[in-house]
Amino acid sequence: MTSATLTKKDFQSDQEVRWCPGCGDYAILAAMQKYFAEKGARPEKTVFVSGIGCSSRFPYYMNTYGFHTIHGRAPAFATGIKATNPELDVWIVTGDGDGLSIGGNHLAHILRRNVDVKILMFNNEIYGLTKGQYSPTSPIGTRKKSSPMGSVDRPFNPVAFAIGCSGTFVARTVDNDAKHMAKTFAAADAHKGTAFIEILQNCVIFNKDFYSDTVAKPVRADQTIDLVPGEKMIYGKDKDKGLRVNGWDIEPCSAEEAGTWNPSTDASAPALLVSNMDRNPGLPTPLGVLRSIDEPVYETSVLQQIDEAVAKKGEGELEDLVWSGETWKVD
Amino acid sequence: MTSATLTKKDFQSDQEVRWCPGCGDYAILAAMQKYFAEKGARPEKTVFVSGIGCSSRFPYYMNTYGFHTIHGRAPAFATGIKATNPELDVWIVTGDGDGLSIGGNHLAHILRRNVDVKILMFNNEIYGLTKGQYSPTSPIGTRKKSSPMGSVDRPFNPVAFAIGCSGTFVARTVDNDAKHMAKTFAAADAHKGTAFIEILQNCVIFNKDFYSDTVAKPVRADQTIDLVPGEKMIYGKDKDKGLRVNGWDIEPCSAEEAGTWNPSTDASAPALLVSNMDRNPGLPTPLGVLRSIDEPVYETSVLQQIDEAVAKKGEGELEDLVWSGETWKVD
Amino acid sequence: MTTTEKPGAELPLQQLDHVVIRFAGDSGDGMQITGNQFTHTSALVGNDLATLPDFPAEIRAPAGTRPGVSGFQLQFSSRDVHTPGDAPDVLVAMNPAALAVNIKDLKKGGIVVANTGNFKDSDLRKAQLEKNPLTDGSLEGFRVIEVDINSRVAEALSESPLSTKDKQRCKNFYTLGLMYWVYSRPLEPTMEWLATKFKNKPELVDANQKALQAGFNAGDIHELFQGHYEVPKATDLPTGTYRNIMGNQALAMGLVAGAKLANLQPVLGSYPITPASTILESLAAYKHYGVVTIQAEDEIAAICAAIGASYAGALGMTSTSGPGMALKGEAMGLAVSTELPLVIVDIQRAGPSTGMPTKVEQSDLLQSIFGRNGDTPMPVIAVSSPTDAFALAIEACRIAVQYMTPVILLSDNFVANGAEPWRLPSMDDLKPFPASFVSKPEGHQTYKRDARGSRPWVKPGTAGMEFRIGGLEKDTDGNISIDPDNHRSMTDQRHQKVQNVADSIPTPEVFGPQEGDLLILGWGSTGGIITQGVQTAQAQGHNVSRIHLTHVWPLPNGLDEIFGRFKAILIPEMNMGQMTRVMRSEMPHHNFISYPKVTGQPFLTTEIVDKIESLLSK
Amino acid sequence: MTTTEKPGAELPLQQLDHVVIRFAGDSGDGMQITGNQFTHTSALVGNDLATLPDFPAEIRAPAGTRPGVSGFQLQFSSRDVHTPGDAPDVLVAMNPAALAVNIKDLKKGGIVVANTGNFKDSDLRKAQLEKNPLTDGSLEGFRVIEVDINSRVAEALSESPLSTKDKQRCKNFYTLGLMYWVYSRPLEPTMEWLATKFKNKPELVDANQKALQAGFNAGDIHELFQGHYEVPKATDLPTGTYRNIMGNQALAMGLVAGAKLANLQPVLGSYPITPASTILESLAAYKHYGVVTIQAEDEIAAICAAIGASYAGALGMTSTSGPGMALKGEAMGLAVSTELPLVIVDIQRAGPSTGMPTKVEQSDLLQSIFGRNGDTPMPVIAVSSPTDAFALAIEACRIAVQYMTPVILLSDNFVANGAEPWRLPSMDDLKPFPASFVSKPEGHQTYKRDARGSRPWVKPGTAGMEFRIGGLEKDTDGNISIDPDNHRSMTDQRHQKVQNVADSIPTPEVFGPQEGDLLILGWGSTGGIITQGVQTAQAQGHNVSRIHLTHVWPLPNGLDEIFGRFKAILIPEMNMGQMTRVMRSEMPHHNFISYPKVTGQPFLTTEIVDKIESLLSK
Ligand SMILES: Cc1ncc(C[n+]2csc(CCOP(=O)(O)OP(=O)(O)O)c2C)c(N)n1
Ligand SMILES: Cc1ncc(C[n+]2csc(CCOP(=O)(O)OP(=O)(O)O)c2C)c(N)n1
Ligand code: SF4
Ligand code: SF4
Ligand SMILES: [Mg+2]
Ligand SMILES: [Mg+2]
Repeated sequence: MTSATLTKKDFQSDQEVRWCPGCGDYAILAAMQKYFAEKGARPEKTVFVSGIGCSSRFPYYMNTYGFHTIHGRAPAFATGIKATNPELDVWIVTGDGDGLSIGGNHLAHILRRNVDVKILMFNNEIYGLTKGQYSPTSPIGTRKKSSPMGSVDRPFNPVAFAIGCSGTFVARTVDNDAKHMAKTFAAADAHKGTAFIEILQNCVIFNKDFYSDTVAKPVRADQTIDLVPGEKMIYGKDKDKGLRVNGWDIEPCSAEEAGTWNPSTDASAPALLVSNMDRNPGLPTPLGVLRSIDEPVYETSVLQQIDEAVAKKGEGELEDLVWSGETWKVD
Repeated sequence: MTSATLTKKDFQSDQEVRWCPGCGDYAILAAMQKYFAEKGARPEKTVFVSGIGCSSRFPYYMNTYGFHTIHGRAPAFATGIKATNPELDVWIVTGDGDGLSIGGNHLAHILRRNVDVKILMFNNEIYGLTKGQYSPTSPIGTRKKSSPMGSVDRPFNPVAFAIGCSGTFVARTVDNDAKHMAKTFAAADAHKGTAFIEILQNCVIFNKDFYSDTVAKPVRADQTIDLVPGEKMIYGKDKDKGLRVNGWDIEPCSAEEAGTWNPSTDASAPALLVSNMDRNPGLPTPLGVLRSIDEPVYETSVLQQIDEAVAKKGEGELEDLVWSGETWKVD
Repeated sequence: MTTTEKPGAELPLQQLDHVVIRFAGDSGDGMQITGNQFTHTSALVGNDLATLPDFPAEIRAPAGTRPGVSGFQLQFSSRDVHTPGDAPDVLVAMNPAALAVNIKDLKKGGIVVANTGNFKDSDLRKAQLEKNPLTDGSLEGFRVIEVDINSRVAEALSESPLSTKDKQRCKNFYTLGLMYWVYSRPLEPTMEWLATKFKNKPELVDANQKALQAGFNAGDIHELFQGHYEVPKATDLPTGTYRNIMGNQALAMGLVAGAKLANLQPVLGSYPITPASTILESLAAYKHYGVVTIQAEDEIAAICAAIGASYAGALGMTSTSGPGMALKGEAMGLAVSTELPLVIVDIQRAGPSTGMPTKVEQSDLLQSIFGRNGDTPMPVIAVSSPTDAFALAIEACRIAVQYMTPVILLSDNFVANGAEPWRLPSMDDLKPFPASFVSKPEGHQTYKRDARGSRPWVKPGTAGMEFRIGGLEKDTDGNISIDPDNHRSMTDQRHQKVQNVADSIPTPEVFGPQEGDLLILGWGSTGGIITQGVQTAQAQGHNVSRIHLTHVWPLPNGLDEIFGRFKAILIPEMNMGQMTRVMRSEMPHHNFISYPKVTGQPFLTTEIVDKIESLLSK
Repeated sequence: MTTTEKPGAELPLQQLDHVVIRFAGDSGDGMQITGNQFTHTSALVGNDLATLPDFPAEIRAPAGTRPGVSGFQLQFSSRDVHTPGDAPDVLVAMNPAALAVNIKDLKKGGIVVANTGNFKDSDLRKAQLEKNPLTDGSLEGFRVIEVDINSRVAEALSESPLSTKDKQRCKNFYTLGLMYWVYSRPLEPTMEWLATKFKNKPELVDANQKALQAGFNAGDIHELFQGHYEVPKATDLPTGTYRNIMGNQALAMGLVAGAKLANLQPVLGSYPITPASTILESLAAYKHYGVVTIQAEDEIAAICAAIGASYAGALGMTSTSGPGMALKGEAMGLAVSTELPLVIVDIQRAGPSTGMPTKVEQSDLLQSIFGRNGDTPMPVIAVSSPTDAFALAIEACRIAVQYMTPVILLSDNFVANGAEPWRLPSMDDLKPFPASFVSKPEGHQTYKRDARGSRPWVKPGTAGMEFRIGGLEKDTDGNISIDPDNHRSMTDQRHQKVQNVADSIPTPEVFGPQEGDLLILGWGSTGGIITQGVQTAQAQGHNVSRIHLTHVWPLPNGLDEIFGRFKAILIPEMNMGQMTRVMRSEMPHHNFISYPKVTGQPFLTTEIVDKIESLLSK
């Protein structure tokens, strides 16, 4: 294979895309295909792994290798794939149900193990594929088919969850901002280890515009902040609002007084602090890179031990395997 | 039943205790039985629920109701029990394997739902019952039966995990300090909602004295800090060391300069900050109450909706159930 | 307002015994509403009927495409009806995609009603059709009625203040009106339904009613049809009050009723999955009946929460489909070992793995009976029709409570989404089976058995009865035991208890000759089709009988004797022969013939009839 | 140093054909080491043998208690041996608890060697004994040899620098020496083993060797025994090089060998569980063979990681026991649907639920064959003995790779922890079955089948072959399909592929008369006992034959014809009759008799013999 430059189109598979018209998934798919063309990815080196859900249909539409597995378990499959062939560029696509409901544990464990995969969680705060039950990210009081009087379960905050699992890279973006998605994909891609990206995604059928108060285009500039490592924490249409730390807390301030964002501190507390800003009326919803640290990568260590063992004991041969232990002869 | 005062002995079941001689579990059991007597608990109102593991044998030894279920699922059983009868005082006993390996997701979900149960996780950083494989809390490099060249999986920090799951009460104590255990049990008990307590526990057979550098008696005073809500963050044999916040960080200081501990701030970041202190050489291992906030309790809301529905529609009768919808007659 | 008095008096009126009609259109075309209205009206005029919606697999496929087609089939009849019918007599196709997807099922010589307004080139392209099927001769052999419904609706609503788009949304009522004319149905029920449905939007009431009436009038005026039909009211229906009900709806109501009859609170732990989610959703709306629904994080948590509920003294329940069942095996074992009541509902769909979630299969039978580690017996019962689901949900509760055991209640996609008229039971038909809790320590042992082999139930909270249970083997006192004889004895006792359930159920009836060459054995949702098929074959003079199994594990008593009276027993089932395997292993000395169908679609009556003919002619 | 030249020359020396000996003591008494040394030495003198350790269920129960008793049984023989023996001829009891727990198994007239040093009142209390069994007459009918091993060891080591406590830890070698004398074994192998084992602690080497020698000498000097015995070397053993091996160890080696023979990297995903954990542990030590072990967060993640590995081009494997198997069902379905190779190892233990984790049962058979949603066929093979585990692990890999299918490899507690001498295969015995990967797009289809019915395997990373797979039904190209005919066809193809495996395996041999009244059918670990039982019954003149099934699904070809030659087929199995059920459902016309045993313990040879006698005398 020559490494001829591929275009966005080269990453489109021959499968008809079957999401609902208007679904946010289309924008994410387009952004991803574009990003893959731009980064000069090789389709044959790439594997998209997913669970079950509308979001998890994603791999069918990428002209790369793809594995549409079972509900919630994509991280486990991906771990097996990476431990077998670390050369593969593995991307997991999951939903708030797939990844945080049935699959929460596998997500937690891949995050702590720091397997070198990129995880995209499409968070639409709903179970789309099963036609609209509330999900573990739906706010309390969500009235849907299975919660006619409103849901009573406190939701997870996906990024806070990932931070609690000692995730090494945690970010958030939104389906209506192609540029921000591209930038976030690139940052995740550059990270060596598990990169977790929450993508706020509009399910036009069952949870239309759930994000209208925060990341919807008309309000986005004033209601969110894009956290960029090493840059000042400034936001607002006119870039006139700032954030700074005060003791245990984060607080609004003027743009001039704004602190500098560092997602790579020793402790993960700052990441959690900003990730929980949504809960707080006066503060913006955080987008961008919330956490980014370097830690040993799981499959690298796995293979290193094999190399070490081979170096020490020699490559094991079938004959040595059988002819081991204390033996005796019968003649 | 009269509410005659019961003694510690009244909480001892007739079952022979079968942990290894010297196991830390004995001390926890004794502390619990003592605490139950002191708090004036009623055995018939109490249910101990557990999964599988050495730790999970606990319910057999308490003269209360007990359910030794299957591996990792105790929180799910407990949720069913509380949703049925919120009057029962439900305690979950789990291990680092039961609760964070196979059972991580159920633990995460009970924490976010805030079911009113008390969870004791005996963390011995090992799978005891299956004879000594490394666990999800074992540090990288742990050499055990299934990791002859050292484990390569980054561990979870149980309290950080609980905080990331937006747990409403998170604490830590240790099996070798009966007083501290009693105090921590009482604080958890007073909390309305899910209370998670990590108990560092010595597995004398497979992971003897893994905590010798931190919470072992000889070093405990200098290597740990007992975080008490509203009190100064002071520690050391001579109470001469302090901690205080500085920007995104926590740092050592003199006792005089020490800050005041507040586990009930709006954001959970301070809890995470202190929970990650172990990673940091100059800082003590945190014990005590790391997080404590008031949030709606799951089963309370569940039952409230039932009450509301009954108030609005009247108590559903079998007859109404069947004779509903659009009907017609055939004569 | 109404002109339904003498519908189409000028055109010939023909009497029919039964009709199968299928409405098909785009997901957005409102075909489910159309079908339901036709059903409702037909029920009111006294027909017996059965319905089956056919949803697209996608949530909303692009408009006009084949995957976006939504269908609704119903059979209405002047006699007792057991299935939504094999091949439709009439296909209403709102666009080319709907026509393309459904035409292969239409009866030879059947009627196609096509909305030509949607057969433009762009529509054909969306449906991936190169030629127009209305003109390319491919519909030869059918009677094609072309109506430009789009234009007709626009005309009819020219005075309406609605936007053009909103006017077009009344198309389905125009179509319904047209079909009402063809089958001589009254308009009133739908007129009333519209009035209530849109009571706050009078312009919508008006427009839709106008469209309905216009469609009805069109039959007459435009002489689209050479004649029209009447399906007289069924006279063999038992008297009583009826309502129309879908399978999962009936099943959910049955669970609430079952718990009531057991005098227990129903607590459902469930995780959404097609086609079981509607059980969770239905039960969530029954809060005023004291129903607790826990939407759990996965299927394992769901069943564990349900077991926890039963442990605490409620009636625990869980509902799922095949992949979810596969996850619950370990926890089912705990329920068997601890002997707690539990109802496990499995709405089967086509496998293996994710398979075809919206298609039907009965392939979880062996998983239900055997899919657990250890010797772990559990009763299994299977629903045959939407209304049967109510009765069997109660039966599952009865067995669970009386025998202190988990029970599996099998249903499937076909029953779950199908509907039929339900003759409402009177309160006297519903026999209570109240649970009893032990509160006296004297003579109590955790696993002491009663005459049924069932153990006593103690509710935590009861003073003096504190006990510990779990999944380790235990002795009669409930203490952990690894004694070899104890394990043998407990294994036997668990086995025997489940076998004892057979003593509480009737031997199933043989319909038709009581002995002979051929007996057709049905279980689950093949029941209705087998009934229809055997009745047809009998009418054609074939000597054939049928029997239906409600309890598939343990098998009812008396089967051996019954089977002995027949030379062969044919078992049609929507899997590779799972029930046949069970029967052979239980009663190897009988001649069971397997008749598998694994297309994701129910049997057709003709397939049963043909099979009978071929077997009897051998 | 050695005095083994003329062991106990003064006392009568009697020849025996075989001996069963059981060492029993406290967990801390070193009984496993004692047993292993006896085994090793016996193997070196040329006996055939089989062993079975019996670990306590608790990690460390309090010293001296019954739950704390640890045992090790071995049978050594001058002939081919198939089991560790029924009832021991000799019981070595290091304390009262060990005596109390084990005495019921001892052969009538058997020898008890009791360490009186541990029969103090406090010891009796710990063992919950009210009277001293050595004096209360309860041992009547046995030959009791009392030795105060504690004192004798103290005497023998009076000069040693070790602490009193450490000296007492040499008791097991004193005991071993004593038994070496009784059965005329050489001391050298153990002497050497001690020298290597403690090479950095010469004082331990010295003390243990002294204790061993003292025990040996005691036999003679103290005239404890009326005589001693010799079990001549087995002459019917095939020549070759041997080693002693445990079941799980052999199984792990077989998995590595199987992957090598397939030219694939072995990747194990596993979660610890008794009695399967030692497979994970063994494989973790084979890193220099390229083995990757992933200790997953649970059994589901374990199998999913293994499937992921196979997807990426390795040979995925997973190992567990019953409760873990119950959790893997859904993922197995995905492996069936995507048709990827996978080896699933189930070391069975007694169920249901957590059951009795340290006890044996074969009760996961039906779960293995049927425990998944949908029609989801999968080959199942079962290990009969520790050495068989090596061969069958390779066979599982072969089937998985050649048929692109998950394969279940069943073993159990009895095989897993048992040991026997293994005649090491030569490299020529191990036939390679290299996997091939497709890398050319021409003519390639994802589910195009070869003569075996197997599909091509593409390794991600291969340019131009990018494809998507998943658990939804698909067509031959791998595209999602809900077409009815396609589903029928794919279901048939999956079924047929698994059936095809039968063509690659030999028809099992019938041992004994080739026709007759009774055939005993064994599968899994009942194999050895059935062999021994049938040989015994044959020697007693009974006309009985036996057959052993290695492949339990699909069944090998030719069985029907074989069964037709026998009036009855008896199936002894450690469950409630699961294989009998399978056989009846497959071949209902034969006369299968179920012989279940569900005590958590293996069959005894006598139970087989008695059953044969009772059936043949009918
Ligand atoms: C074992 C199992 N349980 C349940 C389901 C049903 N199911 C499919 S997708 C889904 C939830 C999807 O939600 P999410 O991950 O948020 O995806 P979305 O459709 O919203 O993109 C569920 C419950 C399943 N396929 N398998
Ligand atoms: C489904 C299932 N998988 C695996 C096991 C085996 N198992 C029992 S306990 C355990 C781990 C226990 O570790 P932990 O929870 O830390 O308890 P500890 O023994 O250390 O107190 C495992 C893997 C099981 N019983 N069930
Ligand atoms: S249901 Fe929602 S998430 Fe799913 S495809 Fe439709 S719009 Fe998108
Ligand atoms: S193995 Fe460890 S945790 Fe288990 S009982 Fe023994 S000392 Fe305690
Ligand atoms: Mg979602
Ligand atoms: Mg542990």
